[in-house]
Amino acid sequence: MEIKSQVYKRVVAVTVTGRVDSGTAGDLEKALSALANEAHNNIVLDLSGVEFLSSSGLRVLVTTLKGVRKVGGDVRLAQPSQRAIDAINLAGLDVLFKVFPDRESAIASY
Amino acid sequence: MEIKSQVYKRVVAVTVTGRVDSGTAGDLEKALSALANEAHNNIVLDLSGVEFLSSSGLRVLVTTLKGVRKVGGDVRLAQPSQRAIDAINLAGLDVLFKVFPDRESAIASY
Amino acid sequence: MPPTKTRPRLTLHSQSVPAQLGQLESLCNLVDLGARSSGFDDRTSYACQLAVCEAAENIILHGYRKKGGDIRVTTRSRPGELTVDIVDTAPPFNPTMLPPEEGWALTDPPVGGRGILIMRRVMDEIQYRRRGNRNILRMRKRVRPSKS
Amino acid sequence: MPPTKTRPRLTLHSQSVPAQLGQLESLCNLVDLGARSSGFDDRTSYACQLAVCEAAENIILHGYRKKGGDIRVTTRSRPGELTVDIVDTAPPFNPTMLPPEEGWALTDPPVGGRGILIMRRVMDEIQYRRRGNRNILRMRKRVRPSKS
Ligand SMILES: Nc1ncnc2c1ncn2[C@@H]1O[C@H](COP(=O)(O)OP(=O)(O)O)[C@@H](O)[C@H]1O
Ligand SMILES: Nc1ncnc2c1ncn2[C@@H]1O[C@H](COP(=O)(O)OP(=O)(O)O)[C@@H](O)[C@H]1O
Repeated sequence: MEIKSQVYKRVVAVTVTGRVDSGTAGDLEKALSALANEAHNNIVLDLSGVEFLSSSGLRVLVTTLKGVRKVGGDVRLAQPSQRAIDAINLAGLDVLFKVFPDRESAIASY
Repeated sequence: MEIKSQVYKRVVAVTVTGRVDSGTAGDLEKALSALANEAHNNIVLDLSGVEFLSSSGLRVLVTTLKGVRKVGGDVRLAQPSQRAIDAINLAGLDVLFKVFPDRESAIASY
Repeated sequence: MPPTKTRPRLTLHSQSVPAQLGQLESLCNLVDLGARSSGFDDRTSYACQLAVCEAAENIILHGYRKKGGDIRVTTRSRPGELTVDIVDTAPPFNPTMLPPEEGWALTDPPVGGRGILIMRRVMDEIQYRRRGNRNILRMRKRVRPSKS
Repeated sequence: MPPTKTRPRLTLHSQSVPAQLGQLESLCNLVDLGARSSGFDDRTSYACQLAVCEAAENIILHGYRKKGGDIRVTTRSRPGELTVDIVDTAPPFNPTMLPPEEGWALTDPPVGGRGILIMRRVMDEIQYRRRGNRNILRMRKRVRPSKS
Protein backbone atom coordinates (compact mmCIF):
# COMPACT_ATOMS: atom_id res chain seq x y z
CA MET A 1 0.00 0.00 0.00
CA GLU A 2 1.15 3.51 -0.80
CA ILE A 3 -0.33 6.73 0.54
CA LYS A 4 0.25 10.15 -0.97
CA SER A 5 -1.46 13.32 0.07
CA GLN A 6 -1.79 16.68 -1.54
CA VAL A 7 -2.84 19.46 0.80
CA TYR A 8 -4.85 22.31 -0.70
CA LYS A 9 -6.43 25.33 0.90
CA ARG A 10 -9.74 23.77 1.80
CA VAL A 11 -9.30 20.16 0.78
CA VAL A 12 -6.74 17.43 1.14
CA ALA A 13 -6.55 14.78 -1.58
CA VAL A 14 -5.23 11.45 -0.35
CA THR A 15 -4.24 8.85 -2.92
CA VAL A 16 -4.26 5.27 -1.69
CA THR A 17 -2.86 2.57 -3.92
CA GLY A 18 -2.32 -1.16 -3.60
CA ARG A 19 -3.62 -3.49 -0.96
CA VAL A 20 -5.53 -2.21 2.05
CA ASP A 21 -6.06 -5.04 4.52
CA SER A 22 -5.43 -5.54 8.22
CA GLY A 23 -1.71 -5.69 7.51
CA THR A 24 -1.69 -2.16 6.09
CA ALA A 25 -4.84 -0.45 7.38
CA GLY A 26 -2.94 0.80 10.44
CA ASP A 27 -0.70 2.96 8.26
CA LEU A 28 -3.72 4.41 6.50
CA GLU A 29 -5.31 5.18 9.84
CA LYS A 30 -2.14 6.95 11.01
CA ALA A 31 -1.92 9.02 7.83
CA LEU A 32 -5.57 10.06 7.94
CA SER A 33 -5.62 10.88 11.62
CA ALA A 34 -2.46 12.97 11.19
CA LEU A 35 -4.31 15.03 8.59
CA ALA A 36 -7.31 15.37 10.88
CA ASN A 37 -5.01 16.58 13.65
CA GLU A 38 -3.82 19.32 11.31
CA ALA A 39 -7.45 20.30 10.77
CA HIS A 40 -7.65 18.96 7.22
CA ASN A 41 -11.23 17.80 7.49
CA ASN A 42 -12.39 17.98 3.89
CA ILE A 43 -10.90 14.78 2.59
CA VAL A 44 -10.90 13.42 -0.94
CA LEU A 45 -9.80 9.80 -1.12
CA ASP A 46 -8.51 8.85 -4.53
CA LEU A 47 -9.09 5.09 -4.57
CA SER A 48 -8.35 4.57 -8.25
CA GLY A 49 -5.32 2.42 -7.48
CA VAL A 50 -6.81 0.27 -4.73
CA GLU A 51 -6.36 -3.43 -5.53
CA PHE A 52 -7.82 -4.91 -2.38
CA LEU A 53 -9.93 -3.34 0.37
CA SER A 54 -10.88 -5.48 3.33
CA SER A 55 -13.11 -4.65 6.28
CA SER A 56 -10.05 -3.35 8.15
CA GLY A 57 -9.61 -0.71 5.49
CA LEU A 58 -13.32 0.05 5.52
CA ARG A 59 -13.13 0.45 9.28
CA VAL A 60 -10.51 3.17 8.82
CA LEU A 61 -12.69 4.94 6.24
CA VAL A 62 -15.70 4.92 8.56
CA THR A 63 -13.67 5.98 11.61
CA THR A 64 -12.19 8.86 9.64
CA LEU A 65 -15.60 9.84 8.30
CA LYS A 66 -17.09 9.94 11.79
CA GLY A 67 -14.17 11.99 13.06
CA VAL A 68 -14.23 14.68 10.39
CA ARG A 69 -18.02 14.87 10.31
CA LYS A 70 -17.95 16.08 13.91
CA VAL A 71 -16.12 19.20 12.76
CA GLY A 72 -18.16 19.71 9.60
CA GLY A 73 -15.84 17.79 7.30
CA ASP A 74 -16.44 14.83 5.02
CA VAL A 75 -14.71 11.94 3.29
CA ARG A 76 -15.51 11.81 -0.44
CA LEU A 77 -14.29 9.21 -2.86
CA ALA A 78 -12.68 9.94 -6.21
CA GLN A 79 -12.58 7.48 -9.10
CA PRO A 80 -12.66 4.35 -6.91
CA SER A 81 -11.46 1.16 -8.59
CA GLN A 82 -14.07 -1.53 -9.25
CA ARG A 83 -12.50 -3.53 -6.42
CA ALA A 84 -12.83 -0.67 -3.96
CA ILE A 85 -16.45 -0.17 -5.03
CA ASP A 86 -17.23 -3.89 -4.68
CA ALA A 87 -15.82 -4.00 -1.15
CA ILE A 88 -17.71 -0.89 -0.08
CA ASN A 89 -20.95 -2.19 -1.55
CA LEU A 90 -20.57 -5.69 -0.08
CA ALA A 91 -20.04 -4.09 3.31
CA GLY A 92 -23.23 -2.06 2.81
CA LEU A 93 -21.29 1.19 3.27
CA ASP A 94 -22.01 2.73 -0.13
CA VAL A 95 -24.72 4.89 1.43
CA LEU A 96 -22.08 6.68 3.50
CA PHE A 97 -19.74 8.01 0.85
CA LYS A 98 -20.24 10.43 -1.99
CA VAL A 99 -18.45 9.06 -5.03
CA PHE A 100 -17.07 11.21 -7.86
CA PRO A 101 -15.83 10.08 -11.26
CA ASP A 102 -12.59 12.05 -10.98
CA ARG A 103 -10.39 13.87 -8.47
CA GLU A 104 -11.29 17.25 -9.88
CA SER A 105 -15.04 16.97 -9.29
CA ALA A 106 -14.47 15.46 -5.84
CA ILE A 107 -12.21 18.34 -4.86
CA ALA A 108 -14.54 20.92 -6.37
CA SER A 109 -17.51 19.44 -4.49
CA TYR A 110 -16.30 20.98 -1.23
CA MET B 1 -11.21 27.56 -30.95
CA GLU B 2 -13.27 25.36 -28.69
CA ILE B 3 -14.68 26.29 -25.28
CA LYS B 4 -15.91 23.82 -22.70
CA SER B 5 -16.94 24.65 -19.18
CA GLN B 6 -17.50 22.57 -16.12
CA VAL B 7 -19.49 24.26 -13.39
CA TYR B 8 -18.72 23.21 -9.83
CA LYS B 9 -20.08 24.49 -6.54
CA ARG B 10 -17.61 27.29 -6.01
CA VAL B 11 -15.55 27.23 -9.18
CA VAL B 12 -16.09 27.01 -12.89
CA ALA B 13 -13.38 25.39 -15.00
CA VAL B 14 -13.27 26.67 -18.57
CA THR B 15 -11.20 24.77 -21.10
CA VAL B 16 -10.09 26.77 -24.11
CA THR B 17 -8.42 24.99 -26.99
CA GLY B 18 -7.10 26.01 -30.37
CA ARG B 19 -6.54 29.48 -31.71
CA VAL B 20 -7.59 32.55 -29.76
CA ASP B 21 -7.19 35.64 -31.92
CA SER B 22 -9.41 38.53 -32.94
CA GLY B 23 -11.42 36.15 -35.12
CA THR B 24 -12.41 34.00 -32.15
CA ALA B 25 -11.90 36.14 -29.04
CA GLY B 26 -15.48 37.39 -29.27
CA ASP B 27 -16.84 33.91 -28.64
CA LEU B 28 -14.59 33.53 -25.63
CA GLU B 29 -15.77 36.87 -24.29
CA LYS B 30 -19.39 35.80 -24.71
CA ALA B 31 -18.82 32.50 -22.93
CA LEU B 32 -16.98 34.08 -20.04
CA SER B 33 -19.41 36.93 -19.54
CA ALA B 34 -22.30 34.46 -19.60
CA LEU B 35 -20.64 32.63 -16.71
CA ALA B 36 -20.11 35.92 -14.86
CA ASN B 37 -23.78 36.75 -15.34
CA GLU B 38 -24.63 33.48 -13.64
CA ALA B 39 -22.42 34.55 -10.73
CA HIS B 40 -19.64 32.07 -11.49
CA ASN B 41 -16.84 34.36 -10.44
CA ASN B 42 -14.15 31.92 -9.42
CA ILE B 43 -12.82 30.97 -12.81
CA VAL B 44 -10.18 28.43 -13.70
CA LEU B 45 -9.00 28.74 -17.29
CA ASP B 46 -7.47 25.55 -18.59
CA LEU B 47 -5.19 26.83 -21.34
CA SER B 48 -3.37 23.55 -21.94
CA GLY B 49 -4.73 23.29 -25.48
CA VAL B 50 -4.20 26.89 -26.58
CA GLU B 51 -2.23 27.02 -29.82
CA PHE B 52 -2.26 30.75 -30.40
CA LEU B 53 -3.17 33.62 -28.09
CA SER B 54 -3.13 37.13 -29.49
CA SER B 55 -3.71 40.42 -27.73
CA SER B 56 -7.43 40.12 -28.52
CA GLY B 57 -7.57 37.00 -26.44
CA LEU B 58 -5.51 38.61 -23.71
CA ARG B 59 -7.92 41.52 -23.72
CA VAL B 60 -10.75 39.10 -22.94
CA LEU B 61 -8.75 37.58 -20.12
CA VAL B 62 -8.04 40.95 -18.56
CA THR B 63 -11.61 42.21 -19.03
CA THR B 64 -12.94 39.06 -17.38
CA LEU B 65 -10.43 39.35 -14.57
CA LYS B 66 -11.41 42.94 -13.84
CA GLY B 67 -15.08 42.01 -13.88
CA VAL B 68 -14.91 39.09 -11.49
CA ARG B 69 -12.45 40.82 -9.18
CA LYS B 70 -15.08 43.44 -8.44
CA VAL B 71 -17.22 40.74 -6.85
CA GLY B 72 -14.38 38.99 -5.08
CA GLY B 73 -13.67 36.47 -7.83
CA ASP B 74 -10.53 35.70 -9.78
CA VAL B 75 -9.27 34.19 -13.04
CA ARG B 76 -6.60 31.55 -12.46
CA LEU B 77 -4.76 29.65 -15.13
CA ALA B 78 -4.32 25.90 -15.22
CA GLN B 79 -1.53 24.12 -17.11
CA PRO B 80 -1.16 26.83 -19.77
CA SER B 81 0.58 25.71 -22.97
CA GLN B 82 4.01 27.19 -23.67
CA ARG B 83 2.39 29.32 -26.37
CA ALA B 84 -0.18 30.73 -23.98
CA ILE B 85 2.58 31.47 -21.44
CA ASP B 86 4.74 33.16 -24.08
CA ALA B 87 1.89 35.43 -25.20
CA ILE B 88 0.99 36.38 -21.62
CA ASN B 89 4.63 37.10 -20.77
CA LEU B 90 5.29 39.10 -23.95
CA ALA B 91 2.25 41.20 -23.17
CA GLY B 92 3.61 41.79 -19.66
CA LEU B 93 0.46 40.33 -18.12
CA ASP B 94 2.07 37.47 -16.25
CA VAL B 95 1.92 39.49 -13.04
CA LEU B 96 -1.89 39.42 -13.19
CA PHE B 97 -2.61 35.73 -13.26
CA LYS B 98 -1.91 32.95 -10.81
CA VAL B 99 -0.71 29.94 -12.76
CA PHE B 100 -1.13 26.34 -11.59
CA PRO B 101 0.52 23.24 -13.00
CA ASP B 102 -2.76 21.32 -13.23
CA ARG B 103 -6.52 21.84 -13.13
CA GLU B 104 -6.81 20.17 -9.78
CA SER B 105 -4.54 22.58 -7.94
CA ALA B 106 -6.09 25.59 -9.69
CA ILE B 107 -9.57 24.49 -8.67
CA ALA B 108 -8.46 23.68 -5.14
CA SER B 109 -6.81 27.11 -4.81
CA TYR B 110 -10.21 28.77 -4.41
CA MET C 1 -29.90 -45.48 -22.82
CA PRO C 2 -29.30 -42.72 -20.19
CA PRO C 3 -26.41 -40.35 -20.94
CA THR C 4 -23.16 -41.25 -19.24
CA LYS C 5 -22.72 -39.14 -16.13
CA THR C 6 -19.14 -37.84 -15.95
CA ARG C 7 -18.12 -36.23 -12.69
CA PRO C 8 -16.80 -32.73 -13.34
CA ARG C 9 -13.08 -32.32 -12.98
CA LEU C 10 -11.99 -31.43 -9.42
CA THR C 11 -8.96 -29.23 -8.75
CA LEU C 12 -7.45 -28.83 -5.28
CA HIS C 13 -5.23 -26.12 -3.86
CA SER C 14 -4.14 -26.09 -0.24
CA GLN C 15 -1.80 -24.03 1.89
CA SER C 16 -1.05 -23.76 5.59
CA VAL C 17 0.31 -20.47 6.91
CA PRO C 18 1.18 -19.10 10.36
CA ALA C 19 -1.62 -16.92 11.74
CA GLN C 20 -0.10 -13.57 10.87
CA LEU C 21 -1.67 -10.61 9.09
CA GLY C 22 1.23 -10.54 6.66
CA GLN C 23 0.07 -13.94 5.36
CA LEU C 24 -3.34 -12.73 4.18
CA GLU C 25 -2.11 -11.78 0.74
CA SER C 26 -0.68 -15.25 0.25
CA LEU C 27 -4.05 -16.79 1.19
CA CYS C 28 -5.75 -14.45 -1.28
CA ASN C 29 -3.46 -15.70 -4.01
CA LEU C 30 -4.44 -19.27 -3.17
CA VAL C 31 -8.14 -18.40 -3.34
CA ASP C 32 -7.53 -16.67 -6.65
CA LEU C 33 -5.96 -19.87 -7.99
CA GLY C 34 -8.98 -21.84 -6.85
CA ALA C 35 -11.43 -19.32 -8.29
CA ARG C 36 -9.65 -19.40 -11.64
CA SER C 37 -9.75 -23.20 -11.59
CA SER C 38 -13.53 -22.89 -11.19
CA GLY C 39 -13.61 -20.59 -14.21
CA PHE C 40 -14.59 -17.51 -12.20
CA ASP C 41 -13.88 -14.06 -13.62
CA ASP C 42 -11.63 -11.52 -11.92
CA ARG C 43 -14.47 -9.81 -10.10
CA THR C 44 -15.93 -13.01 -8.68
CA SER C 45 -12.48 -14.20 -7.68
CA TYR C 46 -11.93 -10.90 -5.88
CA ALA C 47 -15.19 -11.30 -3.96
CA CYS C 48 -14.12 -14.80 -2.87
CA GLN C 49 -10.72 -13.48 -1.82
CA LEU C 50 -12.42 -10.79 0.23
CA ALA C 51 -14.65 -13.33 2.00
CA VAL C 52 -11.82 -15.73 2.83
CA CYS C 53 -9.56 -12.86 3.85
CA GLU C 54 -12.22 -11.66 6.30
CA ALA C 55 -12.51 -15.12 7.84
CA ALA C 56 -8.75 -15.52 8.13
CA GLU C 57 -8.36 -12.04 9.57
CA ASN C 58 -10.92 -12.87 12.25
CA ILE C 59 -9.11 -16.09 13.12
CA ILE C 60 -5.85 -14.18 13.53
CA LEU C 61 -7.29 -11.25 15.48
CA HIS C 62 -10.18 -12.77 17.45
CA GLY C 63 -9.31 -16.50 17.43
CA TYR C 64 -5.60 -16.90 18.08
CA ARG C 65 -5.21 -13.30 19.24
CA LYS C 66 -1.57 -12.84 20.21
CA LYS C 67 -1.02 -16.59 20.56
CA GLY C 68 0.45 -18.37 17.58
CA GLY C 69 -1.14 -21.04 15.43
CA ASP C 70 -1.72 -22.07 11.86
CA ILE C 71 -4.44 -21.52 9.30
CA ARG C 72 -4.98 -24.00 6.53
CA VAL C 73 -6.94 -22.96 3.49
CA THR C 74 -8.03 -25.59 0.98
CA THR C 75 -9.89 -24.83 -2.22
CA ARG C 76 -11.90 -27.36 -4.23
CA SER C 77 -12.72 -26.20 -7.71
CA ARG C 78 -15.28 -27.60 -10.08
CA PRO C 79 -16.50 -25.69 -13.13
CA GLY C 80 -18.70 -22.90 -11.77
CA GLU C 81 -18.27 -23.92 -8.14
CA LEU C 82 -15.64 -23.13 -5.55
CA THR C 83 -15.52 -24.62 -2.07
CA VAL C 84 -13.08 -23.19 0.46
CA ASP C 85 -12.26 -24.79 3.80
CA ILE C 86 -10.61 -22.62 6.41
CA VAL C 87 -9.24 -24.62 9.33
CA ASP C 88 -7.73 -23.34 12.56
CA THR C 89 -7.08 -24.60 16.11
CA ALA C 90 -8.13 -21.45 17.96
CA PRO C 91 -10.98 -21.55 20.54
CA PRO C 92 -14.34 -22.59 19.10
CA PHE C 93 -16.18 -19.91 17.19
CA ASN C 94 -19.13 -20.34 14.89
CA PRO C 95 -19.60 -17.29 12.67
CA THR C 96 -22.80 -18.72 11.17
CA MET C 97 -24.49 -18.29 14.57
CA LEU C 98 -24.06 -14.52 14.59
CA PRO C 99 -27.42 -12.73 14.32
CA PRO C 100 -28.00 -10.85 11.07
CA GLU C 101 -26.95 -7.24 11.08
CA GLU C 102 -29.26 -4.75 12.72
CA GLY C 103 -30.13 -1.56 10.88
CA TRP C 104 -28.10 1.52 11.64
CA ALA C 105 -28.54 5.24 11.27
CA LEU C 106 -26.68 7.09 8.53
CA THR C 107 -25.57 9.52 11.21
CA ASP C 108 -23.98 6.75 13.27
CA PRO C 109 -22.54 4.12 10.94
CA PRO C 110 -20.98 0.98 12.41
CA VAL C 111 -17.20 1.05 12.62
CA GLY C 112 -16.72 -2.72 12.64
CA GLY C 113 -18.67 -5.89 12.08
CA ARG C 114 -18.28 -5.77 8.31
CA GLY C 115 -16.30 -8.97 7.94
CA ILE C 116 -18.98 -11.59 8.53
CA LEU C 117 -21.45 -9.49 6.54
CA ILE C 118 -19.10 -9.58 3.56
CA MET C 119 -18.65 -13.37 3.85
CA ARG C 120 -22.42 -13.89 3.90
CA ARG C 121 -23.03 -11.58 0.96
CA VAL C 122 -20.34 -13.13 -1.20
CA MET C 123 -20.88 -16.80 -0.47
CA ASP C 124 -23.82 -19.01 -1.34
CA GLU C 125 -23.26 -21.32 1.63
CA ILE C 126 -21.33 -21.10 4.88
CA GLN C 127 -21.03 -24.13 7.19
CA TYR C 128 -19.23 -24.39 10.50
CA ARG C 129 -18.04 -27.60 12.18
CA ARG C 130 -15.92 -28.19 15.25
CA ARG C 131 -13.82 -31.39 14.95
CA GLY C 132 -11.55 -32.11 17.91
CA ASN C 133 -9.57 -28.94 18.49
CA ARG C 134 -10.29 -27.65 15.01
CA ASN C 135 -12.68 -25.01 13.67
CA ILE C 136 -13.66 -25.93 10.12
CA LEU C 137 -15.35 -23.19 8.17
CA ARG C 138 -16.61 -24.25 4.73
CA MET C 139 -17.72 -21.61 2.22
CA ARG C 140 -19.16 -22.27 -1.18
CA LYS C 141 -19.57 -19.98 -4.16
CA ARG C 142 -21.44 -20.93 -7.30
CA VAL C 143 -21.57 -19.10 -10.60
CA ARG C 144 -23.98 -19.98 -13.37
CA PRO C 145 -22.09 -20.56 -16.57
CA SER C 146 -22.60 -17.49 -18.74
CA LYS C 147 -24.16 -18.15 -22.13
CA SER C 148 -21.26 -17.54 -24.46
CA MET D 1 44.09 35.94 -49.09
CA PRO D 2 40.77 36.99 -47.48
CA PRO D 3 38.11 34.27 -47.29
CA THR D 4 35.60 34.32 -50.10
CA LYS D 5 32.45 36.06 -48.91
CA THR D 6 29.39 34.09 -49.99
CA ARG D 7 26.05 35.79 -49.54
CA PRO D 8 23.76 33.59 -47.44
CA ARG D 9 20.89 31.98 -49.28
CA LEU D 10 17.75 34.16 -49.37
CA THR D 11 14.26 32.65 -49.32
CA LEU D 12 11.12 34.66 -50.07
CA HIS D 13 7.50 34.01 -49.20
CA SER D 14 4.75 36.47 -50.02
CA GLN D 15 0.99 36.56 -49.79
CA SER D 16 -1.70 39.17 -50.22
CA VAL D 17 -4.99 38.72 -48.37
CA PRO D 18 -8.18 40.76 -47.94
CA ALA D 19 -8.19 42.70 -44.68
CA GLN D 20 -10.39 40.30 -42.74
CA LEU D 21 -9.87 38.79 -39.29
CA GLY D 22 -10.45 35.33 -40.73
CA GLN D 23 -7.25 35.76 -42.78
CA LEU D 24 -4.98 36.11 -39.77
CA GLU D 25 -4.35 32.39 -39.48
CA SER D 26 -3.27 32.25 -43.11
CA LEU D 27 -0.79 35.08 -42.51
CA CYS D 28 0.52 33.24 -39.47
CA ASN D 29 1.17 30.19 -41.63
CA LEU D 30 3.14 32.34 -44.05
CA VAL D 31 5.25 33.76 -41.24
CA ASP D 32 5.81 30.25 -39.93
CA LEU D 33 7.13 29.25 -43.38
CA GLY D 34 9.49 32.21 -43.35
CA ALA D 35 10.64 31.53 -39.79
CA ARG D 36 11.36 27.89 -40.65
CA SER D 37 13.31 29.03 -43.71
CA SER D 38 15.43 31.12 -41.35
CA GLY D 39 16.03 28.03 -39.23
CA PHE D 40 13.99 29.34 -36.27
CA ASP D 41 12.60 26.89 -33.75
CA ASP D 42 8.89 26.52 -33.06
CA ARG D 43 8.89 28.94 -30.16
CA THR D 44 10.67 31.70 -32.06
CA SER D 45 8.42 31.18 -35.05
CA TYR D 46 5.41 31.49 -32.77
CA ALA D 47 6.71 34.78 -31.37
CA CYS D 48 7.15 36.14 -34.93
CA GLN D 49 3.65 34.97 -35.85
CA LEU D 50 2.27 36.77 -32.80
CA ALA D 51 4.03 40.02 -33.72
CA VAL D 52 2.91 39.96 -37.36
CA CYS D 53 -0.60 38.94 -36.35
CA GLU D 54 -0.79 41.93 -34.00
CA ALA D 55 0.28 44.30 -36.78
CA ALA D 56 -2.19 42.82 -39.26
CA GLU D 57 -4.98 42.85 -36.70
CA ASN D 58 -4.35 46.56 -36.10
CA ILE D 59 -4.42 47.28 -39.82
CA ILE D 60 -7.77 45.51 -40.14
CA LEU D 61 -9.37 47.02 -37.02
CA HIS D 62 -7.79 50.47 -36.78
CA GLY D 63 -6.48 51.04 -40.32
CA TYR D 64 -9.09 49.89 -42.80
CA ARG D 65 -11.82 49.68 -40.14
CA LYS D 66 -14.99 48.59 -41.86
CA LYS D 67 -13.67 49.60 -45.31
CA GLY D 68 -12.09 46.92 -47.42
CA GLY D 69 -8.50 46.64 -48.55
CA ASP D 70 -5.61 44.25 -48.83
CA ILE D 71 -2.66 43.31 -46.70
CA ARG D 72 0.49 41.94 -48.24
CA VAL D 73 2.96 40.10 -46.10
CA THR D 74 6.39 39.25 -47.47
CA THR D 75 9.03 37.31 -45.59
CA ARG D 76 12.73 37.30 -46.39
CA SER D 77 14.63 34.51 -44.76
CA ARG D 78 18.35 34.16 -44.29
CA PRO D 79 19.88 31.70 -41.85
CA GLY D 80 19.21 33.17 -38.38
CA GLU D 81 17.42 36.24 -39.72
CA LEU D 82 13.83 36.89 -40.72
CA THR D 83 12.56 40.12 -42.25
CA VAL D 84 8.82 40.64 -42.61
CA ASP D 85 7.22 43.45 -44.60
CA ILE D 86 3.59 44.22 -43.92
CA VAL D 87 2.07 46.50 -46.52
CA ASP D 88 -1.37 48.11 -46.54
CA THR D 89 -3.14 51.07 -48.16
CA ALA D 90 -5.06 52.26 -45.11
CA PRO D 91 -4.58 55.79 -43.71
CA PRO D 92 -1.01 56.55 -42.60
CA PHE D 93 -0.08 55.14 -39.21
CA ASN D 94 3.38 54.79 -37.74
CA PRO D 95 3.39 52.35 -34.82
CA THR D 96 7.06 53.03 -34.10
CA MET D 97 6.10 56.56 -32.98
CA LEU D 98 3.91 55.33 -30.16
CA PRO D 99 5.38 56.28 -26.76
CA PRO D 100 6.62 53.36 -24.68
CA GLU D 101 4.08 51.89 -22.32
CA GLU D 102 3.47 53.68 -19.07
CA GLY D 103 3.49 51.71 -15.83
CA TRP D 104 0.18 50.51 -14.51
CA ALA D 105 -1.17 49.40 -11.16
CA LEU D 106 -1.82 45.71 -10.56
CA THR D 107 -5.26 46.72 -9.35
CA ASP D 108 -6.06 48.41 -12.65
CA PRO D 109 -4.42 46.51 -15.49
CA PRO D 110 -4.72 47.83 -19.05
CA VAL D 111 -7.37 46.13 -21.14
CA GLY D 112 -5.81 46.96 -24.52
CA GLY D 113 -2.60 48.28 -25.96
CA ARG D 114 -0.83 44.92 -25.85
CA GLY D 115 -0.33 44.53 -29.59
CA ILE D 116 2.42 47.04 -30.25
CA LEU D 117 4.10 46.03 -27.00
CA ILE D 118 4.24 42.44 -28.21
CA MET D 119 5.70 43.50 -31.59
CA ARG D 120 8.42 45.50 -29.87
CA ARG D 121 9.31 42.75 -27.44
CA VAL D 122 9.50 40.07 -30.11
CA MET D 123 11.31 41.93 -32.87
CA ASP D 124 14.85 43.25 -32.96
CA GLU D 125 14.00 46.06 -35.37
CA ILE D 126 10.78 47.75 -36.49
CA GLN D 127 10.83 50.35 -39.29
CA TYR D 128 7.94 52.29 -40.73
CA ARG D 129 7.82 53.99 -44.13
CA ARG D 130 5.00 55.65 -46.02
CA ARG D 131 5.38 55.25 -49.85
CA GLY D 132 2.58 56.76 -51.90
CA ASN D 133 -0.63 55.42 -50.45
CA ARG D 134 1.14 52.53 -48.75
CA ASN D 135 2.12 51.87 -45.16
CA ILE D 136 5.20 49.66 -45.12
CA LEU D 137 6.04 48.12 -41.80
CA ARG D 138 9.30 46.18 -41.71
CA MET D 139 10.12 43.94 -38.79
CA ARG D 140 13.30 42.00 -38.29
CA LYS D 141 14.08 39.10 -36.00
CA ARG D 142 17.55 37.66 -35.51
CA VAL D 143 18.53 34.50 -33.73
CA ARG D 144 22.13 33.60 -32.92
CA PRO D 145 22.94 30.18 -34.26
CA SER D 146 22.94 27.80 -31.28
CA LYS D 147 26.23 26.00 -30.70
CA SER D 148 25.39 22.50 -31.72
N1 LIG E 1 -12.57 -16.48 14.60
C1 LIG E 1 -13.19 -15.77 15.56
N2 LIG E 1 -12.98 -16.06 16.88
C2 LIG E 1 -13.59 -15.36 17.83
N3 LIG E 1 -14.43 -14.37 17.61
C3 LIG E 1 -14.69 -14.00 16.33
C4 LIG E 1 -14.09 -14.68 15.25
N4 LIG E 1 -14.56 -14.14 14.11
C5 LIG E 1 -15.40 -13.16 14.46
N5 LIG E 1 -15.48 -13.06 15.80
C6 LIG E 1 -16.33 -12.12 16.56
O1 LIG E 1 -17.36 -11.66 15.67
C7 LIG E 1 -17.32 -10.24 15.57
C8 LIG E 1 -17.74 -9.78 14.18
O2 LIG E 1 -16.74 -10.08 13.24
P1 LIG E 1 -16.64 -9.27 11.90
O3 LIG E 1 -17.97 -9.19 11.27
O4 LIG E 1 -15.54 -9.85 11.07
O5 LIG E 1 -16.25 -7.80 12.31
P2 LIG E 1 -14.95 -7.23 13.04
O6 LIG E 1 -13.88 -8.25 12.93
O7 LIG E 1 -14.66 -5.99 12.28
O8 LIG E 1 -15.40 -6.94 14.46
C9 LIG E 1 -15.92 -9.87 15.95
O9 LIG E 1 -15.85 -8.57 16.47
C10 LIG E 1 -15.56 -10.91 17.00
O10 LIG E 1 -16.03 -10.52 18.27
N1 LIG F 1 -2.75 50.33 -38.29
C1 LIG F 1 -3.25 51.24 -37.42
N2 LIG F 1 -3.97 52.29 -37.87
C2 LIG F 1 -4.45 53.18 -37.00
N3 LIG F 1 -4.27 53.12 -35.67
C3 LIG F 1 -3.56 52.11 -35.16
C4 LIG F 1 -3.01 51.12 -36.01
N4 LIG F 1 -2.35 50.25 -35.23
C5 LIG F 1 -2.48 50.66 -33.96
N5 LIG F 1 -3.21 51.80 -33.91
C6 LIG F 1 -3.51 52.56 -32.69
O1 LIG F 1 -2.58 52.22 -31.68
C7 LIG F 1 -3.25 51.72 -30.52
C8 LIG F 1 -2.42 50.66 -29.82
O2 LIG F 1 -2.41 49.48 -30.59
P1 LIG F 1 -2.14 48.10 -29.91
O3 LIG F 1 -0.93 48.20 -29.04
O4 LIG F 1 -2.11 47.04 -30.96
O5 LIG F 1 -3.35 47.85 -28.93
P2 LIG F 1 -4.90 47.68 -29.25
O6 LIG F 1 -5.04 47.35 -30.68
O7 LIG F 1 -5.27 46.55 -28.35
O8 LIG F 1 -5.54 48.96 -28.83
C9 LIG F 1 -4.59 51.25 -31.02
O9 LIG F 1 -5.56 51.31 -30.02
C10 LIG F 1 -4.90 52.23 -32.16
O10 LIG F 1 -5.45 53.41 -31.62
